[in-house]
Amino acid sequence: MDLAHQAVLLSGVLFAIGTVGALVRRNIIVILMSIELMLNAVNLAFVAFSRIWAHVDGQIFVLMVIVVAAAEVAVGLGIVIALFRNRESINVEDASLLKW
Amino acid sequence: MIQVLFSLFALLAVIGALAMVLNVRNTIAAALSLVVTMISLGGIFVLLEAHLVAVIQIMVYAGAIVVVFLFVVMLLNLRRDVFGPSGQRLTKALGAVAGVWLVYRLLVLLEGRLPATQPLPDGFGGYRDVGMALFTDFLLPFEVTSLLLLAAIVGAIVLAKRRLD
Amino acid sequence: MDLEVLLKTLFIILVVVGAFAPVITWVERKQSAVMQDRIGANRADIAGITVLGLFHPLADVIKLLSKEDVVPEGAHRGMHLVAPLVAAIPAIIAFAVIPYGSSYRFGEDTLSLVVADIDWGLLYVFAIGSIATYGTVMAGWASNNNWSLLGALRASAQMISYEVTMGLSVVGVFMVFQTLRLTDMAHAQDTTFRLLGFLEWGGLVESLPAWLDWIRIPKWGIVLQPLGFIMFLTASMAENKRPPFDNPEAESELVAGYFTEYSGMRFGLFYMSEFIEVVVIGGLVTAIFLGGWAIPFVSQEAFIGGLGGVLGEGFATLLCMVAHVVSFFAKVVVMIYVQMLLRWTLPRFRYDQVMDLCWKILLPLSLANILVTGLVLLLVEGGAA
Amino acid sequence: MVGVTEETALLRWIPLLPLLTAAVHGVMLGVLRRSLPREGVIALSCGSVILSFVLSLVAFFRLLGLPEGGALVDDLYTWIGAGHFAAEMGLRVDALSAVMILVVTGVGSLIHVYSIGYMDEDHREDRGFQRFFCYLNLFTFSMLMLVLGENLVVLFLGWEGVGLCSYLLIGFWYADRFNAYCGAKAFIVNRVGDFGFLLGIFLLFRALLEAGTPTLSFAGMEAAFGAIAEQTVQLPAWIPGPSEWRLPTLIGLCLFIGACGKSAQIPLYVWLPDAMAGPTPVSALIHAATMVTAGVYMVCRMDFLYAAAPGASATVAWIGGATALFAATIAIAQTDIKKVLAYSTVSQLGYMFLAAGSGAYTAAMFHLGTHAFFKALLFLGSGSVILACHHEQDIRKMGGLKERIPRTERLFWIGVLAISGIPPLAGFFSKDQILAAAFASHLPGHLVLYGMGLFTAALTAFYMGRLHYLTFHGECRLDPAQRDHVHERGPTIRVALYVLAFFSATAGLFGFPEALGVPLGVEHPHSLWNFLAPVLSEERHHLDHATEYGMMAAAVGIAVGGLLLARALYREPSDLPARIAERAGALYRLIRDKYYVDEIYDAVIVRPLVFVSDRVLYRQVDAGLIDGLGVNGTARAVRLAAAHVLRHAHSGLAQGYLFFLVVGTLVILGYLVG
Repeated sequence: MDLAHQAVLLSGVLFAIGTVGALVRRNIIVILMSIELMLNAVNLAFVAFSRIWAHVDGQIFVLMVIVVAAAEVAVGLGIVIALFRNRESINVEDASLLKW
Repeated sequence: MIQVLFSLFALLAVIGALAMVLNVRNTIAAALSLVVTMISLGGIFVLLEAHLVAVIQIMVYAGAIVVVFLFVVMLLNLRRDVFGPSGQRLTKALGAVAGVWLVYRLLVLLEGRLPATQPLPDGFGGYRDVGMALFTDFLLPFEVTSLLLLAAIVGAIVLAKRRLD
Repeated sequence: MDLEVLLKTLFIILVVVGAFAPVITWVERKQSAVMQDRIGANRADIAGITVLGLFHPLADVIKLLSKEDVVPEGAHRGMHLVAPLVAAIPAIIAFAVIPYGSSYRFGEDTLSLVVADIDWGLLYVFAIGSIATYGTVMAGWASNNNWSLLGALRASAQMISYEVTMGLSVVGVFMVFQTLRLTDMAHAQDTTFRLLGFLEWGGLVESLPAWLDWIRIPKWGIVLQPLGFIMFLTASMAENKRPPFDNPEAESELVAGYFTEYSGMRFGLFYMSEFIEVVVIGGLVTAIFLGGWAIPFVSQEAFIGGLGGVLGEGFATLLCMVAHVVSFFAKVVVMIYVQMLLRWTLPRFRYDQVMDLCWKILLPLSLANILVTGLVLLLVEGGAA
Repeated sequence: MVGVTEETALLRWIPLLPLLTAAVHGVMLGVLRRSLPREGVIALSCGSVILSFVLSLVAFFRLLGLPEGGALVDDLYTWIGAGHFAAEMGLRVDALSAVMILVVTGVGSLIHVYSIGYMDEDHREDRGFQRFFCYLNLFTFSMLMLVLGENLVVLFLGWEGVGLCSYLLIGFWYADRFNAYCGAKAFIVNRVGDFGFLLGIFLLFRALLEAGTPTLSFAGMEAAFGAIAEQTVQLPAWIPGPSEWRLPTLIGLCLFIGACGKSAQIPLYVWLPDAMAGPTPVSALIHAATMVTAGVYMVCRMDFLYAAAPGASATVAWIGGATALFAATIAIAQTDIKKVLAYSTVSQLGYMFLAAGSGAYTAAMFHLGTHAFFKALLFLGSGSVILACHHEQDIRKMGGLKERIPRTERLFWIGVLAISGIPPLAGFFSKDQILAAAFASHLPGHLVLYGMGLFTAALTAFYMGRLHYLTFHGECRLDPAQRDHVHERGPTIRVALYVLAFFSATAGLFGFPEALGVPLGVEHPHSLWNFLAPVLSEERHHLDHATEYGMMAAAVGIAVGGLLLARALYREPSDLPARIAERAGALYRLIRDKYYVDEIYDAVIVRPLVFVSDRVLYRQVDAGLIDGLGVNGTARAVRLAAAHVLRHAHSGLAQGYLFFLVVGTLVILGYLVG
């Protein structure tokens, strides 16, 4: 079973781990990190398929995903800071109020 | 040789990911284990002939994104991650089940359905190759993502700034 | 093959870690003494012999090794222990891609004096540099201490910021040399070009008189990208968190910043890694901007071709190799000296000044540099570059 | 409409220029909320209209250059395309529309110029000046589209456009509720007509579609019309009247309903007198010269249809004749200077329909043209009078203005003579030909029609004379305060008057009748006829010259008689008219109050309608059913559902949502994997 195929499976595993993390952890920062993990899994899948098809487009998509991830982190952490400023907490369940 | 390296990196990646998710005491440690995952993924990318992407992966994810995470954790001075996983047993259990099931389905799905790997053109995945594609076929997405970044920067500033005046 | 790599690696480690770093510590002291009109380090002696205090590095090593290695109360032990390694290792392995000599043919097989000659060498350096951040961050966080934490905060912010400008400031060089492979860069710089060629290109004169062709200058990065050179040097020094950019360890504010809680050899590792990075920076700048191993006005072919007739091919090549290595390290020494000079000349910036310098001056400048370079390349179409 | 056609991009600019300026004004007023300086407005609006007049002239001469029956066409793009139906956005200039665009842009630009002076006070009040010219340009555009359209749909576009503009302009001084009301009235009455018009179009298209030639372009229709000329349609039983109809008749009638609306014929004329609430230039341009003649134009345009539908033609003629007489009688007793002119317009339009109905399309077009000139002249004259008297419109309060505004008086008098049909002024020729046509036509009771026409001519002369004498002669009845300030207004006003007066005097020569021309040694003197003949499917009546002379003599004599009578009654102030009114008693009151038509409509149609729509449609159906049950009911249902069910899903816990997300993903994935 060649490398790329293993990579696809690995990406599946990582994605699942990220999903579980995002589902069960309450620390917003960790949740964000789990989402990053999921994105990374996706990147891995992209790269693996680009290897399988010997086509570079997949890697372009990885770059796009990375950009999106960077943006997401910037905004997400901005929100975290704002939240912490108001709630003194980064527990996602303290942010369950739908209005301020 | 390559197979060995791959297995090693894969192992590291999974371990790092698990450590990140399961570490309920120390956010910094979680972030650092995420870094492990990132770097080993970078290694895997190299093994998959995606050199540029590998470097970018390490530079951006390991070098910037996770550092920002650490930065925020330190800024908020969260000594200890005082709360464990979600108190809602249901969510937790379902989440775990969902994850396992997802993996299982994926394995079933992929098992023997992936096409054979094509032979590579030389220079594949190098910065020339990728750059050429990025700035010709994908120019518009590229520009659009730049806009996205700009928006994100502004948003982050607006959110994190104490007073807007 | 593997043996060759091993030897090269050993050579580098010996030269950099074994020779340069200790000497630099000595140089630093000596130079500060000179600049501050003191006598400086001259006490360490073996049987009364003090060779300008050259024994001090030795003394330091012994002292550091023999000191107790303290892990403070409430610290995160594992991280605290690992941090110095994380800081030091990238600094060393960054050297893997820096060529300290050209590639030489001895009969059948060729020897190229670089550990890992990878296509994306410069990117590799940046990647490694970005990882180096973690050492400081871990250290600052792990040692349960507010000064350390603040130091780590500053360090992480500063390093991330300067990462960006450092990368952008060399893009111009990529564009000029059309490569990211450091060996290719060095080769590309192993020539000269006519100083007044632009007249011809500009159509000001039909063709230059032959005697003017002799007015040539080496085609080095510093000549083609002067602004890039300055910015890269600045950014990399800031990356290295050494004065005048040493806010993360500002003695007057944060005791010793992120390694306040360190002692013994772990402190030594931080200390070492800084000096190693000084060397790395020197090597990088040399390879990118100062023609690497190239000897001005005497290209490799000229050298071997010239001496080959007299001494025989093989010996000439050997000689050439030695000369190249020497010229490389000579340039590195110069760059190290320049850094020292700056380090002892300039006062420490305020933290906000550091950030302003990065985001408000260097970043726009580097972008402008890229733009101008691109325009010139379009105009000249590789004529002058 | 057979003959060579020449493709030219020139035409599109004729309507486009006014549209563009209108758009500029619209943007300025609606978006930027600031108005151009007065000079800018003038330059833009008048400039554009005058320019398109020049372009029309160019088009006209290029048309003359073409062989007989030729046409200029300009196909822009397919405006509507649906199944078999396709409406080209196409313009076409043949002889007929050439006459129209000349009238529209010519008179139009004159009135634009006139308005500069007339609307002078408005340019400081809420950007009224620019607003006025915006509407005016928009109207010019719509009118041009109406006459240039190469198919019924484009014509209908213009048709609606002019209706809208007339509404806007009647209610221009909307601050006064009455004006706004009048505008609304005009609009609604027109809607009634338009409904019939649309029905006509639909019927026509359906028939043509069944005939296998789905088109609405005039050329195409005329070509294909023969196929459906003999068809009959079966009306559903619940419609009163015979259920078996000849198709052309039915279509003709439907279209004519629309014409009645636009051109103020019985029974839909009621809006036109009220339309006088608008500024006088508007009354001159829209409600005398151009828009109200759209119906006539349309009938002439569809001549092939009416030629094939004698029943419809007869209706047209009779309604025209009846309207002419009816309106003339009302005009006798009106005291508002503009009302008199309004009713006279209605009756003149009646003349045109009388001509068109009796198959004399040329005569109709001819009268349309001449009427445009002298009626515009009269309106603008009255406008200058009104200005002079500071917006006093009641002729009983005027009088003796001759000394104070002599120029206006003289020009106005020309208009009066022209409309009364005193040779050699324009009105004489056109009216004479209409009467001749009515006399010679084969319609049932055409002699009666002729008589009505003749009598109307007498009435026309009489009330116009009455109007003139009451206004300008006798001693001044204005209150002393105003009396001294009466004076002529600026040059822009006078210029327009002079030009119009000139044409009112001379336009008749375009239609110089054979009977007079041949003796003078002119072969085919009737230039308009020669021009239009190839376009219009009109068979020429041939009366021997003797009868024609006789009729002319009768017409002139009766006109002079009317004028003299008016002179006798109203030149010098006397109580004679009052006594006559006394004697006439009920009859007088009847015509003074316009036969109570408005009141009757109000009682029979308006009130029941209002009642039903308010009590039933609004309160029950709309408020109760649609709003109550439909809108609020839905909202309430959703709210209940949300409050009791969805609330639990909306926990605010991000991870809860994420959980649903994942579950959804898994479901889809499971489905895909199978």
